[in-house]
Amino acid sequence: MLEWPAEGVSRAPYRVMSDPEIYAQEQERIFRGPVWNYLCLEAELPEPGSFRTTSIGDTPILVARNKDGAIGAMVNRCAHKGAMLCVEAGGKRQHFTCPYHNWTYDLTGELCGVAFQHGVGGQGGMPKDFDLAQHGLERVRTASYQGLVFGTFSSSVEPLETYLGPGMTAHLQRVFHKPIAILGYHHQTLENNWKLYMENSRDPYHATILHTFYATFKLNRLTMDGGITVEHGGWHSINYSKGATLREGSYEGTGIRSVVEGVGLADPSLIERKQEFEDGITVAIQSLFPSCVNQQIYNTLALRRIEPLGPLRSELHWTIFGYRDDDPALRAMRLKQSNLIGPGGYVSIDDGVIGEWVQRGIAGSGAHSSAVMEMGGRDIVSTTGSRATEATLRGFWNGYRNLMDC
Amino acid sequence: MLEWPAEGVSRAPYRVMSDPEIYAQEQERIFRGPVWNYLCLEAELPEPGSFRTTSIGDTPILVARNKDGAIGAMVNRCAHKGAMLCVEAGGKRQHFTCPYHNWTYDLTGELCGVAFQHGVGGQGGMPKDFDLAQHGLERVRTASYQGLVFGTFSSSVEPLETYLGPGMTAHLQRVFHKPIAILGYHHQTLENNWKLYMENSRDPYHATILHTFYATFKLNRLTMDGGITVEHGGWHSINYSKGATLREGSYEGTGIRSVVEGVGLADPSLIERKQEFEDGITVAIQSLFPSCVNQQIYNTLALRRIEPLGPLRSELHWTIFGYRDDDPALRAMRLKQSNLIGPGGYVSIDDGVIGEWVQRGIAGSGAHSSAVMEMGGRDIVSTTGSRATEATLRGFWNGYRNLMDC
Amino acid sequence: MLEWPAEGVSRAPYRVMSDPEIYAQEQERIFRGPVWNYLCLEAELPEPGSFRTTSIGDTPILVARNKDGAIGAMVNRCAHKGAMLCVEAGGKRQHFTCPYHNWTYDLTGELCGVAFQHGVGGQGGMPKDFDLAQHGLERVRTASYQGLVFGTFSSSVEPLETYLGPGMTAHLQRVFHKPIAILGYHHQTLENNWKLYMENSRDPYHATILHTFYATFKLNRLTMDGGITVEHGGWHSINYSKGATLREGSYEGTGIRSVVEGVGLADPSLIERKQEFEDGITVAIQSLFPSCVNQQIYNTLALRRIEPLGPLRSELHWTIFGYRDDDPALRAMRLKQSNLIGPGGYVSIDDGVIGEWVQRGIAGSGAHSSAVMEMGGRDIVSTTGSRATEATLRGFWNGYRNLMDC
Amino acid sequence: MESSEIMRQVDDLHTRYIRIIDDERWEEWPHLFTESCLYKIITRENFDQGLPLSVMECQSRGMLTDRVTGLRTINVYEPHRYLHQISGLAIEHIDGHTARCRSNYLVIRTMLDGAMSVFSAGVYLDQIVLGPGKPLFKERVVVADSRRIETLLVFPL
Amino acid sequence: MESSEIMRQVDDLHTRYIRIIDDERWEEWPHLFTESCLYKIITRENFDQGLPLSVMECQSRGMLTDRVTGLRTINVYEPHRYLHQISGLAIEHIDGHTARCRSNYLVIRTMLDGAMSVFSAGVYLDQIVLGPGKPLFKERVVVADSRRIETLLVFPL
Amino acid sequence: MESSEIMRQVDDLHTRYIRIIDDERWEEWPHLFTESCLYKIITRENFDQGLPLSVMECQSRGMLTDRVTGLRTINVYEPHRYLHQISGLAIEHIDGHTARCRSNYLVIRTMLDGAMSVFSAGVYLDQIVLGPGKPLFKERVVVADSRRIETLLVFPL
Ligand code: FES
Ligand code: FES
Ligand code: FES
Ligand SMILES: [Fe+3]
Ligand SMILES: [Fe+3]
Ligand SMILES: [Fe+3]
Repeated sequence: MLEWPAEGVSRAPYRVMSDPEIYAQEQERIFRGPVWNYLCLEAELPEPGSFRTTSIGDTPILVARNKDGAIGAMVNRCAHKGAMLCVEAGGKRQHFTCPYHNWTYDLTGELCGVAFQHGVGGQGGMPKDFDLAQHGLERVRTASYQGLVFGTFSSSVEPLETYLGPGMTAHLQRVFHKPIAILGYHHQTLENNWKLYMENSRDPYHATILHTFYATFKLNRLTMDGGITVEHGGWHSINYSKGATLREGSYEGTGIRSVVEGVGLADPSLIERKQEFEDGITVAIQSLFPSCVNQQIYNTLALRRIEPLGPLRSELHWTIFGYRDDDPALRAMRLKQSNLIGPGGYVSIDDGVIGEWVQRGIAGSGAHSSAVMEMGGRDIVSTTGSRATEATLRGFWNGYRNLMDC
Repeated sequence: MLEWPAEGVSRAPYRVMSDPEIYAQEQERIFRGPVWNYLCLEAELPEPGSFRTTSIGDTPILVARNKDGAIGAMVNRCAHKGAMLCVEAGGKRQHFTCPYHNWTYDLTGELCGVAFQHGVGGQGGMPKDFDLAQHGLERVRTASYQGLVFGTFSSSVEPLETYLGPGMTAHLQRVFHKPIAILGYHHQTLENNWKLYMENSRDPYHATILHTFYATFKLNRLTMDGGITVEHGGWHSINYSKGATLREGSYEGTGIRSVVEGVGLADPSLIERKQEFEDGITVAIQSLFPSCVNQQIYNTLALRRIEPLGPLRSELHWTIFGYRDDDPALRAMRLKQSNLIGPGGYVSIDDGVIGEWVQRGIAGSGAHSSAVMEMGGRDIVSTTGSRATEATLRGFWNGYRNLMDC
Repeated sequence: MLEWPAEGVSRAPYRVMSDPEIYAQEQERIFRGPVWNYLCLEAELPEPGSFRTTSIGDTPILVARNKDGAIGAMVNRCAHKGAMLCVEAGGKRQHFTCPYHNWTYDLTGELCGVAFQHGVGGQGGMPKDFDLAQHGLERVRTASYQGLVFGTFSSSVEPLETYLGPGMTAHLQRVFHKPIAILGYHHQTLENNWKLYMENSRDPYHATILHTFYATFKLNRLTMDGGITVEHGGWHSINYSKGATLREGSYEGTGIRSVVEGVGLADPSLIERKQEFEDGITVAIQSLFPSCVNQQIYNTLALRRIEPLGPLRSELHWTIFGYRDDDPALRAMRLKQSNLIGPGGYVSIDDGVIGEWVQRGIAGSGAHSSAVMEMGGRDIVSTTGSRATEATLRGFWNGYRNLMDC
Repeated sequence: MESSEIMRQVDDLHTRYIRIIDDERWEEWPHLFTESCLYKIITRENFDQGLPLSVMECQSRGMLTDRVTGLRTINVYEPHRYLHQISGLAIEHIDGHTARCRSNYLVIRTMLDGAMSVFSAGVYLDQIVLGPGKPLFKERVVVADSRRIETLLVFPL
Repeated sequence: MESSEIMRQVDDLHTRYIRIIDDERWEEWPHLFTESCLYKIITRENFDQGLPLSVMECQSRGMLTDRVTGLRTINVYEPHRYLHQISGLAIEHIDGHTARCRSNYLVIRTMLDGAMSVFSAGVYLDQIVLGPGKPLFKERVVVADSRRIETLLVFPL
Repeated sequence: MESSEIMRQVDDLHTRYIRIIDDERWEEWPHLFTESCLYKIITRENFDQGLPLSVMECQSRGMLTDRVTGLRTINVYEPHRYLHQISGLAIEHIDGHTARCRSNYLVIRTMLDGAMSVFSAGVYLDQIVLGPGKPLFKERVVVADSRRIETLLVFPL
């Protein structure tokens, strides 16, 4: 159905951004295929009975911690006639009771009660051979890494750690090295295909150009030490920079729109930062195939999850956190810096609209053309030093082609 | 296209609730197929020239009483270039004049005037062989039963009374045994497939569980005498109960969420009722394939018609009525009890959301699974005494499979 | 895919008004096929660097006047990863810089700069063989006639003047005979297929019937001298009338709804007019295939462009103008008369809703039927004197069938 | 009472009304009405045709209380909030201690997932009993412009 | 006149204006204007560029009356209603008997089938002639934020 | 100060606030706040759970000014306008020269192409410092009912 341009991963046909049949195939081959989907954080499930609702592609998912403290996931869909069991973002339950006919499931998704199973007054009820054990919720296999819970519909996908690979797990260890504390949530609807957001998240090329705030106030420039790490054939990537290593030049006076001259902050306390990590990295965006982003921008830490809402729309869910042992000053710094991120963040505001501009730009005759990604060559390699590359994007399309078989 | 699960009518694949091609087929095979669609009430067409606009599936329909007092129906679409002839819910007309070019039809849909048919000053106009008789409105065959007007596009469907069958006509006679008076209308959009509403309407299993008001205030429980009647292979059904026969037990203390303990009504006059019917039935929901519901809940009487609005949305139209000879006290009682029904009714509020929760629950991986309906066995039989059954739902799917040929 | 009724162009199957696949085909075969699409006015591009955003079907288009004063058009889509280059309706630029990664194009669409093309500090950047010349914007061929700018994706379409034909160009010369001045814009969303609007615009039959204002206040009646001109096999048409030649009769007392008896204007200055053109024509609507209308209603002059927004929706863009040398009294007259046109115009209000009423009328069973256009015969000929004809519509469908190959 | 003072009191009652509803302090809502009262939501479709059917109709303060019981413990629905706007409040007539008032209302509904919609818009037709104490609604008839309700109506408007 | 009294009168005029429109008492609408007056609906797109084109422009009370004739007997459209909200009413300047005022308006449109939408939102720029009798609009310029109209505009905003 | 005079001043501050925002006179916006101030937009999802995260949070007038710099010269977004409606403004408490106020706001957003939407609705929780001069916001906490933002939020609400 989908023919890929001969140039390979340095091209991506725009058609994949709007075609409803391709979207349906993605649900099957990617989200329900051999991938690990980020679901939520263990920290959001503090006790037995804690649950969260989330999603894998179009499928509504329920994640719960059971009586033994183990975490499991299942489709948020009653096995009787399909009603959602929970509509809230999260909470605590002893069991899950369906509102429609009161079928009741335990925290692992086993059906443990059917209202009027034996009828009333000896009449009606379920057939004698009706077996509760055959009618539990559709289970989703889960695995956790450093407190991040992932789920899969696949029985053949490699183990989570292998799926992520050593570079990715090392970076997760770096961030999730001690207990976190959730500071809040953002939700943001985007008028664009989910992949345009995933591309954006892993695109080092745009970061210091589109995001004028980055370059103007020297939070992030290509003239800092930094690099990109690609892994698992490029399915996953990290893009990082070290603020203290800035060299002047290459931006000023080049006519690149990304540095606004003569502008200052009236209250520069916003961009004071604390060096939290020994590696000197001040901005790092890790993008995990297919739909998760792990973000450090200065002292703001966040996980982002993109939820597709049809081919032309998506919703970005942000979970912002700090560490449980943050002192008040550091906590306050994180919160002040949260002005940089989210739907109203000095940096990420720009990402809110850029995907929509692409979506509208590729309408019409765009269905016959392709994005061109040749920055940094045409292959998929990690680089240290330079971030003038689109290897991370080529990696994404490699993953996409692997799974979509195109 | 659509393959049915081997288990037969005790299963219904969720795919039928969202697939646009199946939706298009339903329009052809069900709504425009060999069925009788409820259109409106004769009481809404009091005089020659009275008309109502309604619909059969996606097709806009005009029902009118002609000069001779006979009722007819036609597609609400000008035979010239397709404009709707009437946009109002109802009214009175001498004839139907199209706003676009003034083609004029009589009350039976015959074309009786074409503006400038003979041109102007001898020039232009319609060809000499243009035959008005060939350009009337598309007619819809109608038949009435006890004041309910039905319409069909089919020339082969059995006569209306045969289509309904003796049990259904008897129940219609019971309710429509004397002239009615219309008390008002409700309209309610539902974010779910039209069939989820039709299933709901004929589902005895949910009635006393989802609708906590029913069970808590003892308006309707499975521990009352009652039963279900299925007919025409289960296409149609009635689900009824007799309030005076309540036996305690089976609800209290079972953990079924449907009885709220320790709650009372500050003004219990709401649920005072008058025994209007000799058979002792206090709640009866009759569901006529494909899209009509005839409701008695205590002293509230209503017809409901579901209008599909694409695969994922529908609109429920309620016509609430009493009898013309109601005394003021009974009329007041009906109006007070109307707090039980409609989009804001203590009972039917719950049905407003439950279909949406199913629609969202079956998204994603749900396209591969099916609803399970084994309560009361796996066949389609009427029962008296027990209502712990889903035979009425299996009956609906039997009708669906018959028509959809799947 | 699309089979045409045997009657030919006196029929148009309603299916073309809602089918998404036909809509997609129209994009390819009509809008990107061998047609000239009206884009904007030269007067909107006063100086080098002036640009306007517009569209050809679904494709976003950028029209710009380059440094040499020549006008060119290109797809409004960055050649890198597809972002729109301009979102405003118009303005002035030295070059077009993409917000995403700062690729920069000159006013003709040539790529002239790629940010970090040579990397940073010798690392990264584009491959050595990356050729800017291969990555310009997708160009759209343009041609102007009397100040109207047209564009095409086709390399085989005949030259613009031939495409329009002598009757159409003569009428454009008549209106655009001296420099114009833009008085403002209207934008109006219509809940109907774009073709329903194009049909409406060229339909002389509805003009004096639907538009009661026309007939009641004698601005336009079929009992005036007038005629219709069809050209290029009817692809284009003009429908005109001469206000001073009105003969009474044929409207009054015929029961045609279009003359409201006993109604007058409290302030008749609204319909005072100045005879601007020597030919005595007071109302003339020129409809150019596929999507442009050139309107004179009394002293109001406007270009209208219909933009399809999917099969069921469209947006009508109006550009209202006068002449640069209008004296204040004439300018004021044009502005006062602008109460006749636009989304709130006494005449055109009616056109706002009529397409929606057709769209809703042809839903459902309508997919199997066709519009009937036999007024004035069944062929496509110009007539002088009579406007009781639908030849202009048959002409539109002739163009449609030619291109859609059906 | 001076007319500006009456207006102030009436305005204040309206402010408290929307505050209580929009803050979901449902239990306080019945106390804005007199013991014997009428609260009714009717669509303009029925209202203009003289059809008596309403979407919600409470004929006593007890019935108001029962609606609160309903939404707190009985009915099943997806959590959501209302946000009111009111304009054009006017006292149309004063008869003894009762003021007949009228205003335009608009209710924006926000669902759990953040979806917002224009849920209801129309007029309040009120009978307000003026103090010695705080004024109370003797009657509030809500005439909703739209003939239809999205999904369900469980909170008073 | 005292400034609070002027504000009261201006506010009252606004209330009557939206009441008349939202109740479809169109015939009364021209009488809220002086005989010689200007009523104009213009989009911000045109307004901000200094382009004179308006969506509706009545240059006399007669032209207001003609708009009522139009909507009552001439034009074809689907029945619908408006519901106004107004906020931020301020008197910006008083010059003799004329007050220059400004406010934010919002119009919700409800169609026959119950569909509601945000039809128009923007500002009213007014010149109001103050009494001896009731105040009247000498000029009302409606600047609509949106450059586009859904389907049609037949009722004044 | 008399309570009616305080109300007038508070009301006037609200009118100036929405006028400045809806007219895009951003540079004046910080001057409606005291030098040391708090302006914060938080969703009800976070607010009700006691989670501190906000969508925008300015802890000084300088930070307000920086937001203006951001929207004027730094951030990339599609041009659009806000239109505010406010209802139910009430002074809940006065403590010396500070009034604690509350109101319902509604913001309609209009995009370049004319698309309008209910962009945000919720409550303003204010601390207002009363004159000798004009009153100023010491604190404005905007609690938005919706947990989500459409595309982006670059203008203050
Ligand atoms: S759908 Fe869940 S119990 Fe019936
Ligand atoms: S469409 Fe009805 S008369 Fe032409
Ligand atoms: S998309 Fe335009 S420069 Fe990258
Ligand atoms: Fe970014
Ligand atoms: Fe029910
Ligand atoms: Fe027309």
